[in-house]
Amino acid sequence: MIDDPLSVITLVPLFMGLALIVLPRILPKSSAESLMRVSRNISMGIALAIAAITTLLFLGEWGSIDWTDITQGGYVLQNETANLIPSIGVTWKVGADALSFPMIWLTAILIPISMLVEWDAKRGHLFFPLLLIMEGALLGVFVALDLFVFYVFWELTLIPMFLLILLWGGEDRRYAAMKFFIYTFTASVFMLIGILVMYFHTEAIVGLGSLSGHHFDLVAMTAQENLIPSEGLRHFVWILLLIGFATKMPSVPVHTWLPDAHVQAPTAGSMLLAGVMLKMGAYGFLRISVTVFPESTLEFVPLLIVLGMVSLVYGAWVCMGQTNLKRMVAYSSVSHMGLIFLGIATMQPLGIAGALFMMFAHGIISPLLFAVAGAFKHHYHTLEIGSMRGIAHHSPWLAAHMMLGWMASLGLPLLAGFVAEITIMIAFWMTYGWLVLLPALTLIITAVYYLNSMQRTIFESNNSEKGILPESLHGKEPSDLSWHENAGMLTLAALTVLFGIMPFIFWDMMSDWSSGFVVDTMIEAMQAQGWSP
Amino acid sequence: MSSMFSDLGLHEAILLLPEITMLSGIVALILIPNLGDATMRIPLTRIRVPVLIGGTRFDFTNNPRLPNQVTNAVLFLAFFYAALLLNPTNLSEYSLEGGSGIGNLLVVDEFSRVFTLLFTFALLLASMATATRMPAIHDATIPQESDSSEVADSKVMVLIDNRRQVDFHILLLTTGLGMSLMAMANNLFMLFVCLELASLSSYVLVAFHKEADVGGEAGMKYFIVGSVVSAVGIYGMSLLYLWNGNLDMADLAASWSAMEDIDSLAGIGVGLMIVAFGFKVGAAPFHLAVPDAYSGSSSPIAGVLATASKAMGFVALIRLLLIITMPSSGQAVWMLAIALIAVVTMTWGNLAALTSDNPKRILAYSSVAHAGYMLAAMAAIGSGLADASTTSMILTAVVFHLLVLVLFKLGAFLVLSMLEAEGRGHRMEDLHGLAKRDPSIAVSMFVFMLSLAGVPPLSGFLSKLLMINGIVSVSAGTGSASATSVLSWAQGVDPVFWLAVAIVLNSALSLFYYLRIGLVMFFEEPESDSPLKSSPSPEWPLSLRSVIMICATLTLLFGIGPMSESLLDLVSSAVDSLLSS
Amino acid sequence: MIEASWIAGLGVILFSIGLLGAFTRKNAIVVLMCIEVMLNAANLNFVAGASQYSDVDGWVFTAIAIAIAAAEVAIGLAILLSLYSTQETISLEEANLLRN
Amino acid sequence: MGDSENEWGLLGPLVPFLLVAPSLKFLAGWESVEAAFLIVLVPLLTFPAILVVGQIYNGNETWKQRYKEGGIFGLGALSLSLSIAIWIIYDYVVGSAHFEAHSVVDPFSWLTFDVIEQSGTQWEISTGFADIGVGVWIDSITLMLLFVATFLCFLICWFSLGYMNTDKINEDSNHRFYGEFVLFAIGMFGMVLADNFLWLFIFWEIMGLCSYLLIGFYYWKDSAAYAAKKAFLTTRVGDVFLMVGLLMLYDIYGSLDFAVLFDDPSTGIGGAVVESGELNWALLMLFIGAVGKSAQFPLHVWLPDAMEGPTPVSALIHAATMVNAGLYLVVRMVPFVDVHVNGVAGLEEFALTVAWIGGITAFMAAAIAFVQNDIKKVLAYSTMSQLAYIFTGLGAGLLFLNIDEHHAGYFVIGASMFHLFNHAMAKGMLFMASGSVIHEVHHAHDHVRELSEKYSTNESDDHGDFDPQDMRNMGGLAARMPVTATAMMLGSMSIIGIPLIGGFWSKEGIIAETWAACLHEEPLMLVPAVLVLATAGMTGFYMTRMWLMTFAGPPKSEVVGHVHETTPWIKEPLVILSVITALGGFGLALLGASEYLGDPHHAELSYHGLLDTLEHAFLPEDSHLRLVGWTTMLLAMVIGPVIASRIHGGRLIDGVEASPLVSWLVDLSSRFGSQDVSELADSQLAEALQRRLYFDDLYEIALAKTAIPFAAFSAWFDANVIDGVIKQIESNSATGSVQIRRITTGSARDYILMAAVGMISIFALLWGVNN
Repeated sequence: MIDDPLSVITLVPLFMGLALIVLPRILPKSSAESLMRVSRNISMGIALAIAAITTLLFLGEWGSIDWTDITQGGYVLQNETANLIPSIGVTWKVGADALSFPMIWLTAILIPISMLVEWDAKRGHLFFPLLLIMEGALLGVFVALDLFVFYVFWELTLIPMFLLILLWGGEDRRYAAMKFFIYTFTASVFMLIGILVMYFHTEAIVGLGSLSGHHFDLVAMTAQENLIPSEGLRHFVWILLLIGFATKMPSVPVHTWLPDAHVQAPTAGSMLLAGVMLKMGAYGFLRISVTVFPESTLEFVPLLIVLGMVSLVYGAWVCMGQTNLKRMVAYSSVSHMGLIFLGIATMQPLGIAGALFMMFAHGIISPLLFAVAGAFKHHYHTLEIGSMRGIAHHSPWLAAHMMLGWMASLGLPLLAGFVAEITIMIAFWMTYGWLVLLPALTLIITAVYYLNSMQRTIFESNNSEKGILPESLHGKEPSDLSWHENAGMLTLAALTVLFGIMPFIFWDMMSDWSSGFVVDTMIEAMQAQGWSP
Repeated sequence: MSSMFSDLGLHEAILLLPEITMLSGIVALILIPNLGDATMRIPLTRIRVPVLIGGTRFDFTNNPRLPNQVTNAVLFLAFFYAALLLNPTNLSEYSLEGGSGIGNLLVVDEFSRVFTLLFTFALLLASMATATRMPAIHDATIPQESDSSEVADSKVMVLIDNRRQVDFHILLLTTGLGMSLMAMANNLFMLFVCLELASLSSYVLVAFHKEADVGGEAGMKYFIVGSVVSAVGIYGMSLLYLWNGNLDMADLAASWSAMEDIDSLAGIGVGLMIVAFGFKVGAAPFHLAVPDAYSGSSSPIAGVLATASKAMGFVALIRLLLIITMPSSGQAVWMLAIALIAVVTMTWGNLAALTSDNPKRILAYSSVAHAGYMLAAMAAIGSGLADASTTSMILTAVVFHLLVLVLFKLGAFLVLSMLEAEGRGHRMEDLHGLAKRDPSIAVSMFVFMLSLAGVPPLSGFLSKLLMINGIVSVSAGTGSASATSVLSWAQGVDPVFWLAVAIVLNSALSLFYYLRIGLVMFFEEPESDSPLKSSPSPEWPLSLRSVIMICATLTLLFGIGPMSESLLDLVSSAVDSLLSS
Repeated sequence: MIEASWIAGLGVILFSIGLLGAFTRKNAIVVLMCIEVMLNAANLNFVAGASQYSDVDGWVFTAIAIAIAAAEVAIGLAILLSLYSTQETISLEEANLLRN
Repeated sequence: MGDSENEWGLLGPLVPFLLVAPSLKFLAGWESVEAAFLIVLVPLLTFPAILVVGQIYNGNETWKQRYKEGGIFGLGALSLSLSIAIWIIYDYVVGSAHFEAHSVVDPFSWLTFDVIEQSGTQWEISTGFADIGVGVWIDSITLMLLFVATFLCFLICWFSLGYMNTDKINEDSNHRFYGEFVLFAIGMFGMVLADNFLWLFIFWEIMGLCSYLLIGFYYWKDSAAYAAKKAFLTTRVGDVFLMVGLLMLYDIYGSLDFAVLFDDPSTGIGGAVVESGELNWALLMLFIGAVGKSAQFPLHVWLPDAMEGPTPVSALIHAATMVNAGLYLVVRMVPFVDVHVNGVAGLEEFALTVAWIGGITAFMAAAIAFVQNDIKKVLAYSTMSQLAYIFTGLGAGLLFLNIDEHHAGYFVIGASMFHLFNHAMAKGMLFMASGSVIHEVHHAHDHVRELSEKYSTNESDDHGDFDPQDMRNMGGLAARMPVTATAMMLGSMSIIGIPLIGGFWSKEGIIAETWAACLHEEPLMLVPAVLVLATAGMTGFYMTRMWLMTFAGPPKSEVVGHVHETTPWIKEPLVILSVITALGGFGLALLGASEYLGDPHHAELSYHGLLDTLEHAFLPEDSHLRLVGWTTMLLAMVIGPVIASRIHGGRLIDGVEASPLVSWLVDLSSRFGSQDVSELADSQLAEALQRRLYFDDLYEIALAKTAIPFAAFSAWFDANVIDGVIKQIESNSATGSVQIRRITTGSARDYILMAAVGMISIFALLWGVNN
């Protein structure tokens, strides 16, 4: 068995994806063509293998890890730190804990699913390797314990996504891709400044930082007492980091890149964007801002509440005003991500665990939503809500998946999203009391826009034989989902139900982690500040 | 001065091998095309001794591509020697440790040799890219009397073209020689003379682009503005001479730091020199001729201007600002000026590039913006907040940036040069659909653009990160340690910190036009569907295409990993050698 | 002997004339001449410095600066010729195909 | 259309399901409660199977004929649930198993987590909060509801085999129906069995989903899609508050387990004493959820529209089971209030709220039912009204308990639960009967149309202008549909509260105790008391009116003549339920069902004696109550029906005989003369009632004037203000870029000038720094 599975699952897809793109240009024509023919299958094979590895890791079959036993600061599957650019203190250091592992698993499982959903993508010899690169970059973000490497992977995710939007996107893809890239890049360079200030305050480690005297090791940074002595600077760094993370999540008011990107992105791109990339923001926030600067986090709890609340409530209202299915779903992500901030703001183990589970659950549900929206685009050539009616006649599977996905997203019990919502709200009530009415009442708005959109697409036609088809079909008969779309969505649906009924699969480790984190780190800060909600 | 050449020996000759190589290259270029079967009868005998100069040329000397091949070889050798000299394990007796003075005008140390590497590499790339750029016909013949006037004219034109080959490459080599010597200069006047050698050659190189009707204009503007500015610089230097009576850098530095208040002669002198060097690096507001010059000259030359020439300017600035006028403690006089220039420069460059429709001008403006970033880093050193190690780190970042800039900035110009070969490359439309016509070139271009924008994991990211990091390191500790709120901290922090923010915001702004180039390559329909000519030159095995590929690959490799680490080590020891001297 | 400061003063005047001329005149040849004037201002300073400090370096600098000026003029005229051959003007104003 | 006898063979697949319970008991030696999880689990596995297999084999003949498009599997799963439920009920009521107040089976830790709290200045992990688990809870109410749920699910699924599968419009989509039907059963069973409030809520929501899906079963009908959405959203409003209530409850007690909460509702598990103020709010929030689910004022608007669903759905979900969930939730609040055993005092306002809401809804719904012509709508309003009765009773019971009048309290709560049982049986049957009517009328209409098409080419006569649910198209059906007419008669009697039949036994108790509460304890109970009393009479009117309009009098359309009661699978459930409706109430009353259901410590049913029971019902000791009781009977049995008869009664057309079971009623109805009410029917009041007192309109307008414009504004705001800032930055940069490029004029002179300017600026800066 491989000693260092995390490095493997990060680097293999990255380089294999790159190789699959580059090799056909180098090889002689005939072998290049045969390689291009199988590159889809190779990509899928690698993605499946990684999914299998992570699942085995999770089950403890590999590495015999007890996932519920990991507390903040403890990491499993760590590699032997290798030097990358030692003169400025950059190392290759990976590890997983209960905060990152669910995300790792989610990424590993979503990639093959999104490949499956877009199995018939045009120019597949580019598309699938790009998804592989995407996988490597995403996994890199979640496994990296070195902030430099973290940042590199963080930005690296932009490139394949940018290309995915550009090469396989919709009408207005250029604007969307540019906006996506520039917007998120801008935000994350602020984060970079924050990281650099942290870097500047690290103490030297032997053998690292010959040039600068500092290092990027997150574990050591977290362990270092009082990393940034000046409170004002600490807060400032926290805000810089927040700019990067909140934009990625995204939180109102820095969310407007998301709808544009989603609407134009190809289905697989949207699925990954919503499923994993948005989680990077929340993950980074928890991993860096909250963990390293608990005091500042406490200080800014009101800000978190405002951001979370505005994202949640305002996002829901905006959703209700949308006429484009994908835009609506995109805004619903904004709305749901708001809950994560609220969960963290409770400063309760329960709330933080709820936020973690929200990340995970939304990571399963939103790909389903986007797969459905993508299927509408694919089979009906339009995403306009209300341009069609009663299409459940023509596409019963699509309608069924839409129903399930929509219901899961509006927080129906026994589907994955519910546990997250209810736990966050319990914690929120405990801490902030009646303020919980705002998120709670937002659930009604959520239901309104979801049900409205269903009513005006898959229902209603006043004809028991056929629906009202959109003009974009030009009178052609639409088809139902193809087998691979259906298989992908069914898998997602099954996962949604599985984690709705048995949330404890991942919940237990999340809950343990957040308890450990709050007890070890947060409580100290709370007592130091005399914090109370 | 009298002892200038007194201690020249084999040891020094070996240390100066790259320069000697280039010098001999120049001589060779003058001689070789003239080699022929001319003979001379030894007086009083019948023996005819071949003198080799004149007469009918040999076949190989008749080859119009020969100068190019010679230049390539010479530059490669120079590069190779410089690299060799930088590697002390093999030639320990020629170790550059501590620097070796050549007379009291030049010092060969790691710093200068790293720049030699940079200059020769950039010129080598330009030379290789030019291999087939200028028209040259292999079997040129002298017009016969029987020829009609048209035929005769065309034959003459061919001959002229062939002749231009030689001129061009000689100028390339003189540029290289000037730059390389300039990096070693230990005396301000020497520095200026070498700078002029390189600059004057480069003015001509710009004007050499006769294929375009704007070549002459570009050369004229670059020349006129450049000459005015260097006259200003020489005047400034003369003021310094008046003040100190000596232009030796160490001496100047000593006098400067001994000064209680800034002597007005010295202050004005330094100010004037900043103007001169500022023009070389393309800092606002002295940069106005830069975009014109770049867009008027041929792309490889523009690439040289944007990389080697800019690096030269920075060497001069580093010498002037960090060696001569850097106080041992406290803020340097020029800090505020450089900081302001930096901010204006980067903003101006990026803003102007935003809507430009000429890819070469976009690259030119981007080059201006990059100068701004580096100036900001220098300003951070000048703030006086940096300790020795931080200073070294920031300077390392700047030099590292200059080095990797050769890869992706010049690489980008080389891509344009491929388009130029078919008479295009001046409009955004010429880039349209490049991905369809030639995917690998388009991808390389995209990599260059991303690296210019500073997107990880490319080398442009690493260098920019190091610079921002330097600024942050200098300033982040300055805010009040007891500040409890962001605002009170922000009031206390040194303004240098905001330079980092300025860089960051500018990077974001710049993304727009970098990505735009990427977009039009991939998503617009090409104006013609024919694939790019890959390598029309059978003589030269390394085609332009592969050069571009190499640049792209190195751009990637110098991003993150062992290669960037070794380069960083190299640069940082070079910087240490400069600072410790 | 004339004081160095007087010579330097003359240098300042020459320099100012040169610089003013450089950005007020349209004709490239005139500008070239202005550059020469500025260089000469520098040369005066070198000479003044050399005499003040009794340093031979100043003389050498002057000599070399004159050489540089000569080279500059040579190159400048060549470039202007090349400009004239394509655009039939040597006016700094009129040669503006490249702008913005 | 074959005879039902011929289709009995199709029930073969049920055998293995039915064998499960006995084999578990006798072969595996399980206790009944150990098998309780199967009640939920088997349907849980069945429903996706039906959906997926049905989607794959859609249109297959065997699948249609042999498996009834999944109906047989649904029936099988439900029969298993029913058999296990009966097994459990048997064990607890007469068998070996017993509970003292309740039993909890198999709690399983579902979510584990920590909560921190501040004690003094220290923050620490709190011990006052328990994990959330899941298990099975059994007490008398569970047993009763379990029976109602499993039994009615089974019967109505049976009924659906006839009702759904013989209608062309449902062809090829019945698997959807059965799948969703079974899913609903999961929700209902789970909610009844759940041992904590969170899981109660979870299954509650599942039911909500199924209600949505099944109301929208005819998704292509605009009205159905609209009604489905309306139902979901309206109940969602309640659910959200219910959820907030759960949060509060958890915060107060640190647990949501019934076992923990009911054992000692006066302290949380951390030992903190519970304040009534906080608890009051929590219970109120929970109650809003109940109001939504049970369609009480002001969240009642969805229920009438929900009748867009297929009739079996209306029967099961919107009459017999799901709508009872709200009542179930309220009855689960009894321990909090019961100051006799550890309850928290000071919750009278809450009890009053419950009673008031009940009284208002009962009256309002009954009033609206007066003017409905759609047979299902009448029943829907009747459902609302009857549920409201139960709420009133529960409110009175809570009030009694909170002031430690626990005898009266337990009795009225028991009576309410008993009424729930009676109402569920009767209403389930009434809906099935109405379904039978609708179905046969519909078929008859098809038949008529086929005939008319033979003779004319006029195709304009479509279903469009014929509504098979409109009672104005019926009349005189007593002769054509004897079984249905009888069943409907019995059901109506039970709902009206005709003495000795079904609902009488429970309704009497509710009204009497409400008055008792008003007279003896709390004057504010006067309003609900008066309202429920009035409603008793109104019930008599509208139920009689419905029956008469449908079955008595001359036929009002030619279709009636073609109606035949021949569809298989439909009659058996009607007959079974008729018997239970007619006799079940009396039988259970004899066994003391009210006490059993109301008092948690009253662990078994016992025979009370016939005379005792009768005396208690007709001649209570309290003279006030006696008066109330007799007034109720007068109103319900005499005044209401007589007025209805005067308006709608009448003989069948000559030569047609009704079956003897109902002919007496038809005859009777014609004896009170007739009265023309057309003037009244045109009045403002009737108009208001027709428009459902304008509540729906009001909500519509409120939404259209606030939420929708606000949403549109938000979308505009996002696109033009928040994103507008970004766009503004874009355009400003572009403008700035063009401007700044102008500085590069192309003239070398200007460049030199700029350089000179720069030079001077540098001097200025250097000079400035120096000084």
